[in-house]
Amino acid sequence: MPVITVREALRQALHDAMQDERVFIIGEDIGHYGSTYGVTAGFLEQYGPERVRDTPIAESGIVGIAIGAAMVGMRPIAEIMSVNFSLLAFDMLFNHAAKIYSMFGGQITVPMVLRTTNGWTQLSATHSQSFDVYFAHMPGLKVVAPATPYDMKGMLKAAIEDPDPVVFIEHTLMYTVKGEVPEESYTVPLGKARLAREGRDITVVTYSRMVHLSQQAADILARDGIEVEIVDLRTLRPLDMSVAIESFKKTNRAVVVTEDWQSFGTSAEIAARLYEYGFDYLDAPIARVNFREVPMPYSKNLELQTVVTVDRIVHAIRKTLS
Amino acid sequence: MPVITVREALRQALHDAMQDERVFIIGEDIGHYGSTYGVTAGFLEQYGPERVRDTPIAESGIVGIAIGAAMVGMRPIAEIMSVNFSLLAFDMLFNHAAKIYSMFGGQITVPMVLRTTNGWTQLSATHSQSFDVYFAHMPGLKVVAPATPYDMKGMLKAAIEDPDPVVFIEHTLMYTVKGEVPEESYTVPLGKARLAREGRDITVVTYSRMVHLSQQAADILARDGIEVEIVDLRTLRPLDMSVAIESFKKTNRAVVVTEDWQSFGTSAEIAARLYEYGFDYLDAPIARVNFREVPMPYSKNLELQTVVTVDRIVHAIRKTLS
Amino acid sequence: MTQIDEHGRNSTSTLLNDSGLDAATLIDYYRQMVLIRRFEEKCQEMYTRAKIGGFLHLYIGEEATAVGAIAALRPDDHIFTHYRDHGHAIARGLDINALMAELFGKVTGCSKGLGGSMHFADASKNFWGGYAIVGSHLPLATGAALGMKMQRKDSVVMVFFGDGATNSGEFYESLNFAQLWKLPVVFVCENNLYAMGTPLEVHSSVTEIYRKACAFDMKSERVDGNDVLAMREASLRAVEHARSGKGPVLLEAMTYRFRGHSAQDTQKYRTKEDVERHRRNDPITRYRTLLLNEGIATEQQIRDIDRMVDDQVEAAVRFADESPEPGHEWITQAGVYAAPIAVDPPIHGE
Amino acid sequence: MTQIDEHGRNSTSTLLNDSGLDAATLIDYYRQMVLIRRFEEKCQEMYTRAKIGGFLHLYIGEEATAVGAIAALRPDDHIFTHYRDHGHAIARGLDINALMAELFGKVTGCSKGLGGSMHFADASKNFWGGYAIVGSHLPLATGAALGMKMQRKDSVVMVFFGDGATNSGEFYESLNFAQLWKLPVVFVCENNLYAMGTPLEVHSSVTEIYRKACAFDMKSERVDGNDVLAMREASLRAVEHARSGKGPVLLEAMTYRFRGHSAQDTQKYRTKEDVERHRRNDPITRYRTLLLNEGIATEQQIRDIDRMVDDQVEAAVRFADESPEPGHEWITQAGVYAAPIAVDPPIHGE
Ligand SMILES: Cc1ncc(C[n+]2csc(CCOP(=O)(O)OP(=O)(O)O)c2C)c(N)n1
Ligand SMILES: Cc1ncc(C[n+]2csc(CCOP(=O)(O)OP(=O)(O)O)c2C)c(N)n1
Ligand SMILES: [Mg+2]
Ligand SMILES: [Mg+2]
Repeated sequence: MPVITVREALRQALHDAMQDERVFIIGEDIGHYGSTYGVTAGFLEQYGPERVRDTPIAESGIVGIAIGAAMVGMRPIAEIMSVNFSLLAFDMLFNHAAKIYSMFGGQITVPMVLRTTNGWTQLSATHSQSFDVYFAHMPGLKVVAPATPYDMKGMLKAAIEDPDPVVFIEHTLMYTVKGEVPEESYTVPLGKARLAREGRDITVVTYSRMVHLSQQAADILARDGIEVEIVDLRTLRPLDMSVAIESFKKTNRAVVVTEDWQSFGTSAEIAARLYEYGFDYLDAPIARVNFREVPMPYSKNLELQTVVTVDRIVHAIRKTLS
Repeated sequence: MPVITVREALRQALHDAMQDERVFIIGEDIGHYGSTYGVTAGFLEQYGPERVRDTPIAESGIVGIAIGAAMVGMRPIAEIMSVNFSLLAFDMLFNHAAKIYSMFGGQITVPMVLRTTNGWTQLSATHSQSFDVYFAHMPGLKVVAPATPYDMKGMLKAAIEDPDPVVFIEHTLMYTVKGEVPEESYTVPLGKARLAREGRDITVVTYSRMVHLSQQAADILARDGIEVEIVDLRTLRPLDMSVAIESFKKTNRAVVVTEDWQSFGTSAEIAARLYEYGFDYLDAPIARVNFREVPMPYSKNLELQTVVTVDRIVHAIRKTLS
Repeated sequence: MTQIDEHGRNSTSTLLNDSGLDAATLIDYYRQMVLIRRFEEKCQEMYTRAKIGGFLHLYIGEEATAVGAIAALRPDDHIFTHYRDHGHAIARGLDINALMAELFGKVTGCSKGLGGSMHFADASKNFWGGYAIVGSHLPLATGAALGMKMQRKDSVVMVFFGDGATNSGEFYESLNFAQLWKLPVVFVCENNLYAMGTPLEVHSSVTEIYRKACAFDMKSERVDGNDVLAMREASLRAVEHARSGKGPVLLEAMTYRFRGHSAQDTQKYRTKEDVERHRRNDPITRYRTLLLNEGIATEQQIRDIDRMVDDQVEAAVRFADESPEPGHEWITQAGVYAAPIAVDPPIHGE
Repeated sequence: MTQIDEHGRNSTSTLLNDSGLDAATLIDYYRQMVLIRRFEEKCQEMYTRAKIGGFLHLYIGEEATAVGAIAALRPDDHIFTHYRDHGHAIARGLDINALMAELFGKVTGCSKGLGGSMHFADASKNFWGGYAIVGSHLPLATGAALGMKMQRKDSVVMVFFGDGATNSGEFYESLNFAQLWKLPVVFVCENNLYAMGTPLEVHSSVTEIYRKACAFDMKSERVDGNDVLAMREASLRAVEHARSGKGPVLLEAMTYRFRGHSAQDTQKYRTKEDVERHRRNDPITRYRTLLLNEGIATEQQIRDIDRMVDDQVEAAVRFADESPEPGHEWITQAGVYAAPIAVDPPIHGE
């Protein structure tokens, strides 16, 4: 199977989706500029300005237009350049995209996808956030955050085909991550967690970029004979805890790793569920590894002390095992 | 001590605050209309249009203006009529109010208060939400949600005097709740939970309106000799778990009651913390009582099946005890 | 006796000749306006009797705007509106049984009882719903117009909102997108002089709302929204402009609501006299007088319509009352998603 | 030899007479522009050498806009700007050592190394910061202007933003508030013809940005942003208008950025020739020629300034390099709140 990057996997899914005439892409600097993270580079030239729509800087407008177009039969893929700007579209996403199906008694669907990206690299406080928990809390949305090129391609395709609004969360530090991806079109179903690594000593429950860091941590621990099992949740809403709970019943210990602030972040729900459903199997408190709870500092050293590192994951695992 | 309503308590705090010339109130329909929930009724007449500023319907503008005015020495109290509209101001609140102090290295403060209100009463999907978890997740904000008239008055005053941005969460169904309130000016410190009821069998951890429903549930259970201890968190950020953990160490069982959706809601963090710090004292899984995870339906019966009721709290407590 | 020609035109009526409409159509506008009025008077009654809950925003006084504007649309055109949506729904021909049932929270409601007063919708009539976040349905309408354009259809989208909505960021973002991309959308601002209790001049730096279009080089027009025929004609011009690919139009309909903002409103912000003065410009009275003076309708016809409408509204109440409530499935994931995904353990409450 | 009179004016220079400025001041504008240019050229170099991280948005080509506009301000006036903020900070007289240190992420930086390139601030100079969410600092500036008005001060607020920002909802919301409340704020749009890689005509239905003010009956003007003196004069008019209580002004400064949007930009969206053509209108070259032609500065003076600026920039790099990094306390609650509240157990990571 060809080995390609996350970026290339996403591009394949988008090219594939563009075969459907109802699909179009809308967002800032996706066309003329050549795409901020390269995902839609060349699309304007290939599909033309009608289906690859560069927009004004107006996030509310972009997402609102995608919703309206979806309601009347289109399949828009809206891109919010970085998740930090999505706050400007929260009203559209939460009060409209998430509500229209149920509020009108099921007569209208909103088959749109919102692609956006988490990430940080000395971008300071307003450009380094994760709002995963905000999306994940909202009934009416489906929220996915895959980790591998294979899942990126298959889940983006599934998201585009889904009749409900899907928030598709990427990560700026993952576009160059590589993996095996079939050339042909396929979908990976939304809402199914997967076992990313087998092990018998402890369960790491995580998703998105943290899957890769957890793998590195597991590699390090393997040298000491510690077998880490890694569960990649893949979807945050609805949250499929079955794989994590199964694993936990075997290992009786868990660490939750998420790349956001701890208090009221995604790790809280994941941990709470593990406790609730794994109660009879608990051998130790479940550790959580997350951002330090501060706006991201610009200074490189402070930033590196704020984010999640392999070291911190290793440390949390060792502590939970001891 | 006089017994007054939450509404009256808030009014007293605001009148008190208006003695400071730097304080002004800004929001939609706070003046000419007479205030949606009556909190600022008569203020326009008393303090004039410069300090009681009716605004256009522009939530981003309202909150942004409050931030800017706070930066240059004013003490704005911004009102967002219902929390559902606050989504439109999330960029202002999260990317600016929460960031300005740290992002500029501590040289600028943002002493503003955002008053807003949760609630529901057949208002349907877009007018019946709680975004408590969204505010609580954000470093840089302080987030309070008091339950009693006493705390409402004292914490609003404390919030206004605080040099940091404070989100002050009220509840439409609490404005008529009564309690003892001293006439004179006082503050109740932010960030301190309180014991709302003593009991030895089980701990209910909750805040805002759910404190009152939990009291009712406790009254019912008391008839069967079940003693419920109730912890009112009062502040969500920073989250003071000390009182809840102390209580839990005594009772070994807990129910978390919050009026929002369960998945990735406020109850997740509260429960996770209880498990983490009360691990050695755990006798049973911690139950969570919350909204059903659906956009709020209009139909009265469906709405009543969606919200948290005294019955459901009673039921959860009994189950956790059994 | 008036003379009606073979096309239903009264050769002596300048109105018939000018409007190009036959008497039956002209009379039907009257019927629609009265139906809106009676329907809403009944709503108020049912609200007082707690048959209807939540917020209730009445359109009483503004009927000519909806009826005139929507008269300019074809069935394959599209409508988006705000929470004050009863008038638009009725003018679009939604079944009033289903509307009353919606208000009663019944499953026979146009939105299955899930939406209530603020969220009427009927996708089969391209009536895409009432929205309760001020200004925020404008991007949706703009997106639907983009959909029409991309599908090479010549349908237009009409979106209703208040004067207060024209200060929201979404209003401006939408106008820019619509004009930039020459989208077939007609923005109809119902300027009733108040945003809730905030007077126009307190909330908007420019009080002639139609002038706000200048920032986008967009065509715009102000029209007497209490004159159903003027409203229809301005709307026809706007719709024609949009349909022919020339781009969007902003229409400002001058009108007034006779009732409070919602059932909760104590109307401190205006005097009884203000309201009385405006009541003299009641769009229904005005139009009835016109129809009678022009000899287009007889007193008897008017009485017949009034009675018929009363009966219809009564029947709607009975229908709503007798209808069943929506079932429990509406508060499961199946009520939230077109394609629900089951997980195990399930999400809370299933 | 030019004749300089006792006020420092060259009686033969129409420039000196027209501008009402003395030679020293006129020459200082040159110095400021060159300082911005050299500072940023050095930034680029340091970015390539990984001394600077994150996003780096250079102002090169637009120097006359900041220098001319800020020349119209008093020290007690206020400035808000966007992420492309180096030029404004330097024109406002922020210490360039502190600016370079900020870029290096050092605690001696103007924002203690917490903000970086996009977030320069110096409250002591009423320079309230660079903001990186496009358009969203406009409400803040508007609020600061309200603060001035309520405090009965005659200070004005000046806020800088790009052409791209004028499509955001916040832009319009701010203009409405400012005009409605007659706030002392001058909105300065730096129209450099692109929002990132999106050309003006692709993102805005009206490409003469100053005309957007019409929707608010706001005074507005377009000016050559590459002419430092024209920029100063238009700004003086605007500031005077705002200061005298007549309300806000929208200024559109026509300019062009010679470099990419940020250090990451491959500039696919414009040709080298486009950029070359605009380079002929380099604000610094233009102004230097003017100073020389008018006999206000000599070649030697120019050379001296250039050398002094180079030295200053080198010194700033050394200062930044040698400065310590911010300490761990900046990532504790004490770095996040002016009045941190300790809880037990503490919040994560303390
Ligand atoms: C974003 C938002 N802010 C505030 C409200 C509360 N609210 C509901 S209607 C209304 C006034 C709207 O006035 P206008 O747009 O003139 O419409 P009208 O009610 O007069 O028809 C307000 C403030 C809301 N629903 N949404
Ligand atoms: C709300 C928001 N959307 C998108 C971005 C990404 N972004 C940063 S600068 C920029 C272009 C801004 O263009 P303009 O306002 O013309 O300013 P210029 O960079 O040309 O000075 C974009 C899209 C952002 N920072 N904020
Ligand atoms: Mg109105
Ligand atoms: Mg630009």
